[in-house]
Amino acid sequence: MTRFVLHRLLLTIPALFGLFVLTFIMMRVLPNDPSAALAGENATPAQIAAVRKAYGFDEPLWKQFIIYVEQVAHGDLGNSIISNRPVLRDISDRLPATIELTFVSLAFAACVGIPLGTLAAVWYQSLFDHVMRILTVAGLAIASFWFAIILQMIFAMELDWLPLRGRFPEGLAPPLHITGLYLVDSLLTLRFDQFGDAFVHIILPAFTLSLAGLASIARFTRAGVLETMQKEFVHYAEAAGYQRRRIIWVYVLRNSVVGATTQIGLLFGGLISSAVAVESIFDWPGVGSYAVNAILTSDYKAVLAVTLVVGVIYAAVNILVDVVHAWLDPRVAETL
Amino acid sequence: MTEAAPRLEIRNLSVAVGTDEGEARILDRVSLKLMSGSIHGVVGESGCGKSTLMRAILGILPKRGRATEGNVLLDGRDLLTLPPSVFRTKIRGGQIGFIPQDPYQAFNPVFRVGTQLLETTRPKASGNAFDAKADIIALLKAVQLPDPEHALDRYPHQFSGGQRQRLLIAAALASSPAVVLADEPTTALDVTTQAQILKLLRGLAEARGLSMLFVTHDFGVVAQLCDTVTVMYAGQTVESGPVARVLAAPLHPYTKMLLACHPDRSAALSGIPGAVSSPLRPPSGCRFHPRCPSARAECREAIPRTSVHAGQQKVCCLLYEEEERI
Amino acid sequence: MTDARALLEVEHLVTLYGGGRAFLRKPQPTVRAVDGVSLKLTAGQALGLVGESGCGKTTLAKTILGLIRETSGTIELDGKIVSGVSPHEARATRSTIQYVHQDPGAALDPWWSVGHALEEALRIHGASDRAQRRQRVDEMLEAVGLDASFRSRYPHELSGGQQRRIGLARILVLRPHIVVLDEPTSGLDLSVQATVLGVLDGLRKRFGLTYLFVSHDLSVVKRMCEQVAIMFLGRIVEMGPTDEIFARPRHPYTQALLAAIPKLEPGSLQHAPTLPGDPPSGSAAPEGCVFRMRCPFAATQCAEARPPLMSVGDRHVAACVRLDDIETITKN
Amino acid sequence: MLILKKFLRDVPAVLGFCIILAMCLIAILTPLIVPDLDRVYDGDLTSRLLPPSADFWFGTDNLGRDVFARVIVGSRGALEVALSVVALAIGIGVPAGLYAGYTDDWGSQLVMRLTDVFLAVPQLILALSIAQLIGRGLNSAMVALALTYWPFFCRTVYGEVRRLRSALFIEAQRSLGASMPRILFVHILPNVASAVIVRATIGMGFTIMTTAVLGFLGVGATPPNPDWGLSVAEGRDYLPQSWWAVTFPGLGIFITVLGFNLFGDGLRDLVDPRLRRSR
Repeated sequence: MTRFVLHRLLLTIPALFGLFVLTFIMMRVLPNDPSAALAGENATPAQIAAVRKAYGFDEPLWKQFIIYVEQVAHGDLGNSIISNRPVLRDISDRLPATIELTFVSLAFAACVGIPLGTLAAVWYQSLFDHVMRILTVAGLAIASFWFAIILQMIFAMELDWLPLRGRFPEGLAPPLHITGLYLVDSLLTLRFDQFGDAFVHIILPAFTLSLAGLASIARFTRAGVLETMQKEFVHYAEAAGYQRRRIIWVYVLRNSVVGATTQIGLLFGGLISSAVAVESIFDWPGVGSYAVNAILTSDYKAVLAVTLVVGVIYAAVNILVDVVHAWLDPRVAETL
Repeated sequence: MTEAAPRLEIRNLSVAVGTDEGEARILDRVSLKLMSGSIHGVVGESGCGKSTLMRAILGILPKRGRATEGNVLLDGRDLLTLPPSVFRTKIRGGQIGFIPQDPYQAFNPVFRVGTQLLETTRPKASGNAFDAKADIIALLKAVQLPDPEHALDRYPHQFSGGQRQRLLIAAALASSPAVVLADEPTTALDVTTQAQILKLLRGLAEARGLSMLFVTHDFGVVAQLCDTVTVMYAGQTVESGPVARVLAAPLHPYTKMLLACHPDRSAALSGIPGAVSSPLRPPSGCRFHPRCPSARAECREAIPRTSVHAGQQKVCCLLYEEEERI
Repeated sequence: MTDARALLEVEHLVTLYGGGRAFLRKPQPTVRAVDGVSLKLTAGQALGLVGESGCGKTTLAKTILGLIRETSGTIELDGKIVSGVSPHEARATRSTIQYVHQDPGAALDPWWSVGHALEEALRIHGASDRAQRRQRVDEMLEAVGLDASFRSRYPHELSGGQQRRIGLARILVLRPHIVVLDEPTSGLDLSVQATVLGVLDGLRKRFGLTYLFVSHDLSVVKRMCEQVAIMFLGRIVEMGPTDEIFARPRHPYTQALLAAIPKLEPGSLQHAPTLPGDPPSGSAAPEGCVFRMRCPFAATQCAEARPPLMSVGDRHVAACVRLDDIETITKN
Repeated sequence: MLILKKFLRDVPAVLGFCIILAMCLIAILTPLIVPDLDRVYDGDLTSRLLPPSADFWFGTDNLGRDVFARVIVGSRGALEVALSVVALAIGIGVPAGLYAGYTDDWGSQLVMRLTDVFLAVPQLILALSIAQLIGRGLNSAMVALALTYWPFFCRTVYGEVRRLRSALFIEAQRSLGASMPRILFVHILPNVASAVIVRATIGMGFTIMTTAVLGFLGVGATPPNPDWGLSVAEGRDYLPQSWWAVTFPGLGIFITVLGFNLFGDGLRDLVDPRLRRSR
C-alpha cells in the first residue's frame, strides 16, 4: 500500500511540473506585454519600463524561467496588486472557506445521490426510475450561477428565510480559529449559536453547488449498480440465500462505488469550477470569489497562483481518491 | 413397485418467461425424482432449460418468469406455494445448498472470502459468530482446502479456480442442506482439476449421505458421478433411469444420438442435424420431432406419454408407447 | 510415411513475457510462456497440441504464426527460415499459415456483414477483381457447409457452430497450407462439436491442409490428429503418434491427463490416480523438470537438470528421467 | 434502420433531438423571428424593466431591450460558439489521440503527458486564466475553451484505440496479414467515431454551459452582446422585482443544455447497449 501511494505521488509530479511550466508560459508569452499587464491599466510608459526592469522581463526567456522557479521554490508567487500582500497568503486565508463549502456540498451530494441512484437501479424502469432520470439530466443542465441567483431571489429576497450572502452574520465575530472551518470550530468551542449562524449561511451555496454533483453521483451509482447486478456473483448470492437487502446495499453497492470512485475526482473538478461563480454570487470569502476579483481587476499574479494552487489541491484529491479505490478493491494495489 | 419417497421431486413443471417477443415456454412438463442419499444427473445441451430448472427449484426465476403448472416437492412439501420470505430464510442457503458453475465469477472480488462464506449463515445463526466460523473451517478441511485456518481472511483472487470451487462447495454444505444443487460445477475447470472435484464430490456424498442434483452437459461426468440420470431436450424430459442402464441401452432417439456424439462412442463425425427450436415457438407434439430420424406423422400432434421399461427406465416417446400397448 | 517432408519445423523456440522493472513497480517476473519447444509439422497431417490452461499452447501457436515475436529459436517454413523478424513482417512471409480464433464470433468486426468480412481478407492480400472475390467467397462458404445467403448476415446473428464455420471460411479464401486451430470446439455442444469436427476433417482432405490443432480436450485430438504433443508449463513433455500415446502414455503427466477424462464407463475415474495441486502459473517455473511439483513419481534427480526429450518408441519421445522406474512401479 | 427504430423508442433522447432541432431552427431563422435588431442592442430607455406583456413576451431589461429578442439572438451566438469550440477541440484532440493510441514511441508519451498537464486543473479554472491573459472578449474565451477541451477528446480516442487494438477482431485482421494503417483507418476509426460523436454531443451542452459561466463572470462576451450568461449577470442587480431579465436567459441555457444531454445520453446507450440489456 505504501508503495502504491508513493507510486501515485510520483506519477503526479510530471503533471504538476508541466502545469508549472504552462503557467509560466501563460504569464510571459500570452499577454502582449506582461510588464504593461503587471503595471496595471493606467500605467505610464516609464512605469512599465520600471516594472520590466524589476521583474527581469528584459532577460532571455530561459533565465526568466529560472528566476521564476527560484521564486516559487521559496514559496513566493508574487504580491497581489490589489491587496499588496503575497498572493499565497491571501489564498491560504481563504482556503478554509472553500474547503468547508465544497466538502459540505460533496457530502450532501453523496449522501443523497448514492441512495437515490441505487433505488433507481433496483426499481429499474419503474416510474421512480424515469422521474429520477429526468431530474438528474435536468440537474446537470442547470447553470449553477443562474440557479444560485434564483435561489437567492426566492429564499433570501422574497421569503427572507435564509441569509442572502456571506459566511457569517456581519458584525459578529466568527468562531475561534482552530481549523478555519466555521462549522467545525463552532462545535469544538461548543458555541452552538455560532454553529447555527454558520449553518444557515452555508445552506444556499452548498445546495447550489451540490446540485450537479448530486445528479451525476445518482447517475453513475445507478449505472454501476445496474452493471454489477448483471454479474455472476449476484446470481450466486441470490441462489446461495443471501438476504436481498444485504446483496444490494452491501455487496452490489460496494462494487458499484468501487467502480465509481474514479469519477469522484472529476466530480470534484466540476465542483471547484462551479464554486468560482457560486462563491462570488453569495459573497463567500473563499478562493473562488478571490479568483473572480483577481480576474476582474487583472491581478495576474493572483490568477496564476489560484491556478497553481487549485492544480495542487486537485492532484491531492485525485491521489486520495485512488488510495480509497485501492483500499476498497484489494486487487488494485497488488498490480503494482 | 413400491418406491421410497423421493427427497426432491419435480412433477410436471412448466415455466414460462415473458420476453419482448412474447412468452417463452422454457420448461414443458418436466418431471424428475431425486432419491435420498443419491446423486441424480440432469443432462442436456445448451437451451434445454437446465438452468431455468435450477432457478425454479431455488425460487429465483427471472422477473417475468413464472411456473405455469406442476410442483416442486421437497420432502413432500410444495416449494412453489411458499411465500418468498420463507424461500429466502429457510430454503436457499438452508435446506437447499447451491454450487455454481463458474468459480471465477461467483465470488464478489472486493470482499474477503470469509465474509461471503459466512453470509449464508447470517440469518439463521443465533448470534454465535464464533461457532459459525469454526464450522466453516471444519468444512474447509473436509473439502481439502490447503491452509483452511487462514483462508477466510483472504480475497477470492488469491485462490486458484479449483480452490475457489472447493470454497463454494463448503459454502453449499454450510447449512447441512437436505439437497445440494450443483450447476455444472466443473465446466470452467481444467481436466485434472475437474477430476479432483468430481472425486471430492463423490467422497463427500458418500461420507455425508448427500442428496445431490447435478446438472451437466457431459455424459462422461454423469457416468463418473451419478447414480441416476434425466436427459432433457428443449425444456422437456425425454428419458430417465439408472446411469448404467441409460448409458448402456438408451431408448429415446435423442439420447441415442447425443451419446453417439460422445468421443468415446462415435465412429463417424455426424452430430445431430438442425438446431434446438426456440422456446418462443416450440414445435407441437414432441419437441424433438423436427430433428428426429424416427419421427412419424403422429409425433407432430401427439404429446408423448411416459412409459416405463424394465421397471426403472422411463422414456417419453411415441415409439415406446406403442410397444407398451402391444 | 517415410518420405513425408516437414512443412514447418520449429527448433528450440523460446517466448518470454514480461520481465524488466518499471519505476517504483514490483519487478515483473519473466514468464517463460514457451520454453524451448521443437516440433515438426508434416504436410497433410494434423498435430494436436494439448495442455491445460496456462501451459503456453496458445502462445506457441501465436509465435509460430508470427503474431508474437519469439525470444530465441528458429522457425523454418517450406525449407526457409522465417523467424527473427518483427510481427508485421512475419505475417507477410508466413501468409501460408493462417489462424482460426478460439472465439470466431468475437474475431469478426461486429459492424461488418459476413460477406464483407470474407472479402476483406482477400482485399488485404491484393485480390482486386470484385467478381473473382465474390466467387471465391461463395465457394468457401459452400465448402464449410453454408449457403451464399450467409453473405448478408452479421456476426451476432450466427450460432456458435456457424461462427466457427465462418471463421474457417475466412482463412480458407486465402488458400493457406497450414491452419492453426485454437480450441476449435470449446464452448460448443457435443452435437454441434461433432458437426464442426466433421467439417474440419472434410476440409483437410479436400484442400490437403496441414493442421496445428490446439486444444485442452484430449478426446477431440484423439479423433482428429495423427500426432500429439503434450505441453506442460511451456515445454513439450511428450510427443508422438496419437495411437501410440493413447495406448501407451509414458510421461506421468500424460498418464494423469488421460486418466482424468471422464469416460462413459461408470466408475472408471474412481480408481484412477489424481494429480495433486493446481495447474501452475508460468512465473514460478522450478529448476529441473517443470512437472515435478505435481508428479507422484518425483525424486531428487528430477530437480537436478531439465530432462531432455528421449525416444521411447517409433517417433515417440518423452521428457522424463524416471521413465523406466515409472514403468516398473505402475506395472506392480 | 434497426438503430433508428431503437433510437425512436427512447423517448427522452427523441425529445433531446427535437430540442436541438428546434434550437438550430431558431438560430438559423433569427432574422425572421427578430427582424428589428434595435430591440436587441439598443433598446428604449423609456421602457426599462417592463414585465412580460403581449408586446415584450419576456419583458424588458434595465436598458429597455426586449428580453425575448435577446434570448432568441443569444441562442445563435451560443450555438456558434459551442460548435466552433467543439470543432476546434476535435480538430486537435482526435488526431492527437489517434497518434498516441496507435504508436508506442516517446511521441505518444509526450501527447499523453501533455493531456495530463491540461487535465491537472479543472477546465473552467484554466480557461478562465487563459482567457484573462489573452485579453477579454468572446474570441479569446473561445480559444481558451478549445485549448482546454481538446485533452478530453484525446483521452477518449486514445482509450478507444488502445481498447480496440487488443480486441480480438483486430487481432484477427493482423493474423490475416492486414497492414497497420489499413487496420487503423478501416477498422478502428469507424469504431472510434461513435465514441467521438457521443463525446461531442455532450461536449456541446457542456461548452454552452461553460461559455455562459465565462460570460457571467465577465471574461467572455462583452456588452451589448445578448450572451445568456452576460444577460443573467446584467439582470442580477434588478432582482427580485425584475425577475424576468434573469430567469429567461437562464432558461435558454437550461433547455439547450438539456437537449444536448438527453440526446447525448440516448446516443451513448445506442452505441454502448451494455446497460440497457433487459434482465
